[in-house]
Amino acid sequence: MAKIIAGVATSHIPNIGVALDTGKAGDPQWKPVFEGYDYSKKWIADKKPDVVILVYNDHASAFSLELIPTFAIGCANEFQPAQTVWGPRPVPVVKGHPELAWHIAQSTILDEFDMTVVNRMDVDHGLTVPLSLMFGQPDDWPCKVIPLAVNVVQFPPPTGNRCYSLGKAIRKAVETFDEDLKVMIWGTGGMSHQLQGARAGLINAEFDKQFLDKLSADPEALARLSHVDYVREAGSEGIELIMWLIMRGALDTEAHEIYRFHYGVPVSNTALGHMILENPRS
Amino acid sequence: MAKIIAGVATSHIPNIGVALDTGKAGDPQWKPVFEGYDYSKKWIADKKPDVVILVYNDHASAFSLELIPTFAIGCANEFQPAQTVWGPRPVPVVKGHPELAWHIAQSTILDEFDMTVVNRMDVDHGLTVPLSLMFGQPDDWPCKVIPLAVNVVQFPPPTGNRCYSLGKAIRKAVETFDEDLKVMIWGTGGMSHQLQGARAGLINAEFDKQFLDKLSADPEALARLSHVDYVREAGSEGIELIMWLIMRGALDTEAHEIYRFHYGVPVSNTALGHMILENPRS
Amino acid sequence: MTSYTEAFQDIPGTTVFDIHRSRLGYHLNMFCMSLLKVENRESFKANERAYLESVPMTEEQRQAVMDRDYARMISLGGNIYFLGKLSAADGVAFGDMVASMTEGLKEDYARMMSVGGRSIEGNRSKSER
Amino acid sequence: MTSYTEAFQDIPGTTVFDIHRSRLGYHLNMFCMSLLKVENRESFKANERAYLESVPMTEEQRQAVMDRDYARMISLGGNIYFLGKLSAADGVAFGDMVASMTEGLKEDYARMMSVGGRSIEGNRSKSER
Ligand SMILES: [Fe+3]
Ligand SMILES: [Fe+3]
Repeated sequence: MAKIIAGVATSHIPNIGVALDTGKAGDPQWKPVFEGYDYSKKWIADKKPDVVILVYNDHASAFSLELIPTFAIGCANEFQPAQTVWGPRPVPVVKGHPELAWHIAQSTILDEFDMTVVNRMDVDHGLTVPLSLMFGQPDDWPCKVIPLAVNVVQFPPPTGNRCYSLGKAIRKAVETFDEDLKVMIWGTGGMSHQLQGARAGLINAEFDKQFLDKLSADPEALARLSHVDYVREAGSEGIELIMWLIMRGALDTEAHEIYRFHYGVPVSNTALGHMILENPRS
Repeated sequence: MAKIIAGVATSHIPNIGVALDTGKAGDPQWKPVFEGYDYSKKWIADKKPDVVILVYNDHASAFSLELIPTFAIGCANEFQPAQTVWGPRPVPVVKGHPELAWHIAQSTILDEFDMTVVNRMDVDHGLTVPLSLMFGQPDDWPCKVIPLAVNVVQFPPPTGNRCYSLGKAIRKAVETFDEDLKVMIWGTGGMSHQLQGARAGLINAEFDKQFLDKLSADPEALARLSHVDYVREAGSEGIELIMWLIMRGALDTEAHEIYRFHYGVPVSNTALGHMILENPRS
Repeated sequence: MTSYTEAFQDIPGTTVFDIHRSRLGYHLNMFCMSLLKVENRESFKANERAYLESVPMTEEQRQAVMDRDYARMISLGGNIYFLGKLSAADGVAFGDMVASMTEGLKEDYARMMSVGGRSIEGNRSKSER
Repeated sequence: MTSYTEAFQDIPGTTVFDIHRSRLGYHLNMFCMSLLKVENRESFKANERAYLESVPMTEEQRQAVMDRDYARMISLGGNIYFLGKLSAADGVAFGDMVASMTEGLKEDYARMMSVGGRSIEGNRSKSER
């Protein structure tokens, strides 16, 4: 049977991708950022997941205002890096796992989640920057990826509680998939940032630290945080943090925090946070 | 405040549209079909709804297999009749009610329904045939329409119970909309039919009658019917009947059945059923 | 434990468009969808084989399309609402395409429908038969 | 009772892209989205006014685009991820576009970010201020 062995939380700041793609990862400004993932790279090379369920949001790349799915699961064989005005990121094509993705779609719909199934979707920095942070610059990504796109651009996004519940439903789906697979789930986006208005540049390190603490030790409390609280404390784009709750919901309540990186200096406009959680006995 | 005054259930058989559009509504084959809606036309001319929330499914018109939303709510100003190989139906453009539609989207998402918001969507016979049956052939449709497209083409569709619950959430949304509006909700599709395989042509009049009875008097029992039961008893395309439960969930449990039309002869390949339910004190 | 998709397999003469069939028939169905555009219909009609070869479907699926064998297309992952665009492109009425998938003659099908359709009795379950 | 969208209005210097703003800014944002295509960027750059007039946005929105007044575009329903396509089309870094919406100078913004960003203290609530 398939099994969720671990969860990863990480910011998906676009400029991290730019720094890597333009050979600036060793620059003094960027070095400490990438070094924060040195442990994680070794850890994941050791864990060798077969599939990563990658929870992220699209930033007006694959979806515009014409159609806004709350939860969209990518069931295709592959996903191309999305076009931007600057061009697509020079990273490998993302290979999907259609059998597991469709199985998750079916299982969660029967569990009364109203998923949108997507068979054609380009993936932007929200999905590819986490892959770069965890895997560096390989010729091919070393595992299959199931994109799970969450609306956090158009308010209202799903509630934190709904995200947490979806995580639980995804876990159930994975555990009923009839093939031995090591599955990870990643929650991406955040941490505190605000990209518009007179309050742009907001960073709330104290909130972020508490968020990391609760993500690890008291996710149920986190699931009750309201949208207004996110926006007030973590900035208008800090709402992305709800996606970490999908990851957390898919893990054991008692999952172990085995690594944390909370970078003190905002990366471009955004606070960077990263955590690895392992299920016991995995 | 806005209020749901009544619900309408009706089949949305495409050939009914063809018969009307090609001037055959008076032919002996079609006359009894349209006569079954004579009462309903008078009733609705009297009730004058401001808005109809029209629950239907797309039949590979606006959505293909590229993207399959479980629930998609149309928030646009207008919706064009969808292109078909034979051309679009010669019916008026469908005018939306963006304020109420967006309000329903927001309210249901906050109530943990994972809606897809659609701002550009063409509407096929699933939506326009019910309008024709209830309103005939006016130059403009006499009310605003909020399309609610439900996936019943790709299995699994939402459960019957989920549809019934969504109806309740829609009712709550309507009742918190800050404008005096008379709102109706229509559930369309069905009744028994199967359009493929050696069993094509299946009609189950007894099941359909019981479905109508329960829709009226015991919707909670109906909401427990499984997908296999629908397919077994009502045919592979009879699954469309789950959409009637969204309508029913949005009404009072004690809503009055004030009209029923269950046509004994299948219309093209499909059993035709129609019911009007009024909320008490509406 | 019977899985969700397996449970439907007890129903005779019925193919449910489930997650497995959707993957199987993806390109066949998307080919049919492409026929909604008049320019695609024209280029398909001008050279069916060439058009079909430009779509990454299986050779079996291509042959079933060439043969207009709708029962076979269903068995190869076709979905009825998508296949309806192919029959419409041929000018064939939807009901006649449906009738072509049943065992009897088209005339028998029409007669059956005019007297109330196919009975559910004996058609509920393979095991019950 | 405070409605869902009203609750955000207590937060200073912040515009939440809610259901009302999405309707207001629909065409402005879809115009920005169109700039993802190189041919659209070229025709926009060749004649900004003509391009903008082909989109059914308000005259105020057109003027804000012409002026590259991002704060104004936000107030007229723009969403930051859509507006980012316009600034990118000008070759402007995303962060500089963001900085242009704040009250201080671009250099002040960079300095603020390099020392930990804008503080939350005093920035939580209009009523608390
Ligand atoms: Fe993001
Ligand atoms: Fe239908």
